[in-house]
Amino acid sequence: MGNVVVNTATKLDAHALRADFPIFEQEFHGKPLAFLDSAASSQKPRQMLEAMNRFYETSYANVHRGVYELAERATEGLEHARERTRAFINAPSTREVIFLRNATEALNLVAYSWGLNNLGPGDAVVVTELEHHSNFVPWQYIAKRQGADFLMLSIDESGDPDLSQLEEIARDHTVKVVATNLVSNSLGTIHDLVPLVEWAHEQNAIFVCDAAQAAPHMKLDVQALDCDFLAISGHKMCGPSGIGALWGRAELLQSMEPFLLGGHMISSVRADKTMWGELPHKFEAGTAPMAEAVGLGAAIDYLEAIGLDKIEAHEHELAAYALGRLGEVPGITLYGPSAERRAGVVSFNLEGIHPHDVAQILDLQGVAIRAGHHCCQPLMHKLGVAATNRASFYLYTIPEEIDQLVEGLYAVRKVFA
Amino acid sequence: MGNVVVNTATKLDAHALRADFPIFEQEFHGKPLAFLDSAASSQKPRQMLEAMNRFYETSYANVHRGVYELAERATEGLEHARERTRAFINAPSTREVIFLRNATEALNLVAYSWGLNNLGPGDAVVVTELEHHSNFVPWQYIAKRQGADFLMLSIDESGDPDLSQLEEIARDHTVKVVATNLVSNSLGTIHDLVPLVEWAHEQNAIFVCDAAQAAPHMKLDVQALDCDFLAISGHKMCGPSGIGALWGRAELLQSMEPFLLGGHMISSVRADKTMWGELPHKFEAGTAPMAEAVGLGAAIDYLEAIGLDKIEAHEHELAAYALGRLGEVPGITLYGPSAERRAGVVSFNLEGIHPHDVAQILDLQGVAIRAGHHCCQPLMHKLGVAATNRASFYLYTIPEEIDQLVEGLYAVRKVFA
Amino acid sequence: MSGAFDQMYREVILDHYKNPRGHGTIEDPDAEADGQNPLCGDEVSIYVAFADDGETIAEVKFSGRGCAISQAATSMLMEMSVGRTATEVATMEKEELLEEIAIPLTPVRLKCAMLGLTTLKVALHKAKGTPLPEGLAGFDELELT
Amino acid sequence: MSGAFDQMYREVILDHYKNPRGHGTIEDPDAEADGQNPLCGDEVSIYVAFADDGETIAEVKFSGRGCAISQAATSMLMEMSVGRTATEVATMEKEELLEEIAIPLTPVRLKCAMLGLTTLKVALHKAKGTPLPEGLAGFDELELT
Ligand SMILES: Cc1ncc(COP(=O)(O)O)c(C=O)c1O
Ligand SMILES: Cc1ncc(COP(=O)(O)O)c(C=O)c1O
Repeated sequence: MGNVVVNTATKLDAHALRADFPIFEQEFHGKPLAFLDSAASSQKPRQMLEAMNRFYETSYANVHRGVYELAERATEGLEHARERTRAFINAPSTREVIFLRNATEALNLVAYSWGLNNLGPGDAVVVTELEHHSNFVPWQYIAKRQGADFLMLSIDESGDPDLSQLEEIARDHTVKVVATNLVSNSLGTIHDLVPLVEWAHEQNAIFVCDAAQAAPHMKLDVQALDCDFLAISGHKMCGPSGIGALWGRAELLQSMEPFLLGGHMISSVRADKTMWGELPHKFEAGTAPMAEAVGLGAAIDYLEAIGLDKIEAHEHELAAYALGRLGEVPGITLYGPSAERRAGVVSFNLEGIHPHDVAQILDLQGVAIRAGHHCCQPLMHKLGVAATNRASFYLYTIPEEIDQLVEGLYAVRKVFA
Repeated sequence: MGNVVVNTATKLDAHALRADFPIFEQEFHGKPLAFLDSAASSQKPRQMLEAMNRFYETSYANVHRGVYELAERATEGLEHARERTRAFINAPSTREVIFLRNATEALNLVAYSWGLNNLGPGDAVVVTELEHHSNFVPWQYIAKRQGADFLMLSIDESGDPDLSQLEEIARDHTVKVVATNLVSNSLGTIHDLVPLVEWAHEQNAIFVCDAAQAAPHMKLDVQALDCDFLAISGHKMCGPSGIGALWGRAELLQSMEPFLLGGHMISSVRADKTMWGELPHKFEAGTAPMAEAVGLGAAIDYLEAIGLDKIEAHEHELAAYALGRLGEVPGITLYGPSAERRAGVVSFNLEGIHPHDVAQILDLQGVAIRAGHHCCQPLMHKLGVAATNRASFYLYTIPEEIDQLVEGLYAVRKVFA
Repeated sequence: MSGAFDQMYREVILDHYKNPRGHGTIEDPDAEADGQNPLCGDEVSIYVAFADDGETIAEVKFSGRGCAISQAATSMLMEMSVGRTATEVATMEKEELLEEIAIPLTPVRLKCAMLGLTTLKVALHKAKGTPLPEGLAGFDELELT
Repeated sequence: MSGAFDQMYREVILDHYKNPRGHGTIEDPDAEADGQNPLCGDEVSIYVAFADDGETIAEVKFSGRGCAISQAATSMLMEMSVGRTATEVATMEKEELLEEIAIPLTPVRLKCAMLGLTTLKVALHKAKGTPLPEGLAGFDELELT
């Protein structure tokens, strides 16, 4: 099973963990489900679902303003989840943790709230060719609206952002924002962000880290990363849909205009004067995704009980195994870095067969993979394809699923032979 | 029990319906729970929770892009919920139904996306003194940002917006937006919007209807209302937290810039050119609140199986009963209109006793009401108070809870005697 | 199970995919449009030349890439459109094409199958100046440069 | 149950509520601030006059409305602050006031109890030009006119 040596005593047991996930109790097309699309969204453990149900059944009310006990319990549930999220990313304070719908909304919050008030002509926003649309289009849009330049760092042969472009960029522009992902959802690359973060801070630019794909798979530490903002999505890390979080440095958040406005985010409202509330409430207008936050907290408990280091090791192991097995399939092109540098994501193409057709025929064999541009059209453009196939893994993924994928690919080839 | 005569054969049986709500299975401070804060957020029926669990356990995957069966099922779940929501508000097309976190986000979407591109100096946005902060502060903020005027229609003695101000407003301004609620969350008033909608359209202004408090309690019909946008929140109508919807006329939505940007809302992305997707996707960036949408759909099924006419009649009956019983309490001031003109919301104050203290002492007797400004500070200002007590009812509310409230108020008076 | 593959990837689909009819471009076409499938990034361009009556479709070609379903459907559409009037094709019911394709399609794959027809309709409506029907309008959405 | 009321609304709380100490205003105060409890809309204004040393709190008054908990806590705070230095009071631990109040408080009611102290601290920090500690900064947030 590949050549990654891990102490078996500390390895996670994916076969055992699968029992926590009700989704695996059914068959698809008469076969067990090989779910290889966790990078799009993860499946949910019972423990997380139960935490949400318990909240709804015993502790539900609108939060923060109620004096009665149910409201106090609900508030405690939400704020406990905030503390769990803070600890998960090692943020200095819960005041800096803002609950939103997903990473996309978190990135938009920064683009709008910071960008609309700090970007202008002559300024530049720098992203990479590897960005997910959610860390690309908001910057493109707000930069354009403000008359600032939107620059894309192209990637080199090895798929990494080509840093040799930085010098010229710094010469010609006032760089105000550098925004990149920590783990690529298309290639699986785990980036070394240190040089870019240092460069950004030399330029007095803010560094925005899209950690949507990193959070499920590795220990995050906003202080060690030294970023200014960081975005995550709950649904990719065993949490429910409808919840994500933005972390930002308190000084920055404090000095920013709010984004969404309305109930809860104010300290007082009059027709002629309105005052914003304290952090984090200033950025949380309207009724919060309360049960979803509780679910995210429970998901974090679940992941931490297993251990993020073990999850990461498990994924490296699966990536190595998958790269090996897929490499045997005739006509395959594999994209991305070596197994040690990647999270559990493997993108590939079969010569002459469109990914939609590959995925369709795999589905008929109980294998679920993603086929498409993975919200990375600039990267697809660079690779010279419209789409790729992508198999992605998580803590519950077992090597048998990868075997099922490889077998399935032979069947695909037969159809198109 | 009041003098509202209803055919018993068609009345809803709140005592029986309570069994659908797990929250009522516990006691608080040794008493059964009198939950009189449904206007802030409603409790959840088992049927809705089960629908979400079923979705997570059998049909979960990221939506829209997946070719495999789980993704197809998840997409069907989301889109079925959209169709249920469309039918609930009688919208012409599902293309016009956008899923968001809550009514607040829906109102912000219109303020930003329409307002940032259509408001300028000389233009005016008109709201009423009765608005919830969520239909007040976004307009105040965007109007200010664009140099437009923000005007507040004050209310008259009877608590209705004073329409005699309209003529002068029309003379002095180009009115671009009129934004009001359909049901007031503070006074419970069910407004007759016809004159304001007609006036707005005479001015060529858009009419934005905040139906967050109306949706739980009465049949909505966007075509009969003749509004241009309408916002609702799932959590107030037996649905989960984390989901709301905006309805807008297709022509308007089509001509608007998008709001949140990122994954899913595009049709193609390049560094130099990005094209938006089709409706409703153009306004739904990032991974959707899928399970929450499914929950909202199930909540709509639940409400419609009971019948919104019956729910409304039940609330009028409770409001009449509550106004009668509360009126007996010495030192009480009741705010708002007569029972026939109000949804199940009763705001009041006890002379010399702050609402926080009232609510606190009620809590110790198992009675949950809200004390505060109800996100309506401009209205509180007009009433000359910082806060009121508010008891609010829903389909599961029984007269015994109102009795428990009234008894509780006598105990409050005793403490402060 | 291989029965399921056979149903969806039946011989005629694979044949059209491997030997698409009407693949190519037309210089100075009378009608033309580009379409994208936002789900997978596939793109198709369609070119139409009218006969002298300015209404009958004399020639129609497509270029671009796509999955077997979209390529085969577009290829079949090319054959179905030649000799018919612009109005007829611009209002063609999708069922007519689906009958020709004659395979079971899930909603996502339906988008693949419809890419060519939608794009052809947009081309014809634009050429004739007729308004785009609901659901097609998205294809010439706002741009940002 | 009436035991629970008695615990929270004990005699001394009700006495301070009904007869608040230090209720009023100071003309030309040396330090001054307004505070809001965003949860219920309560507002309090606090006024301080220093002794000749410019440091000792000679007089402190409050105006505004609020619930029994916030009014009683502020009233007690007035008594506790007179004669102490601005620095001492600006860095007073909230526990000191809580011991004086001596009733069980839920997190929401804690906000009520702390409104006066927070506002007084803001007044003192502003007068002394010392930076507001974390969590107080929100009180002079951005305004929009
Ligand atoms: C009339 C009204 N409008 C808007 C809102 C805001 O709803 P939400 O907090 O769900 O966004 C509410 C609920 O508090 C309301 O009652
Ligand atoms: C790298 C990356 N960034 C951002 C996102 C957006 O996440 P969401 O759709 O949850 O907002 C994703 C997920 O698709 C992602 O993989």
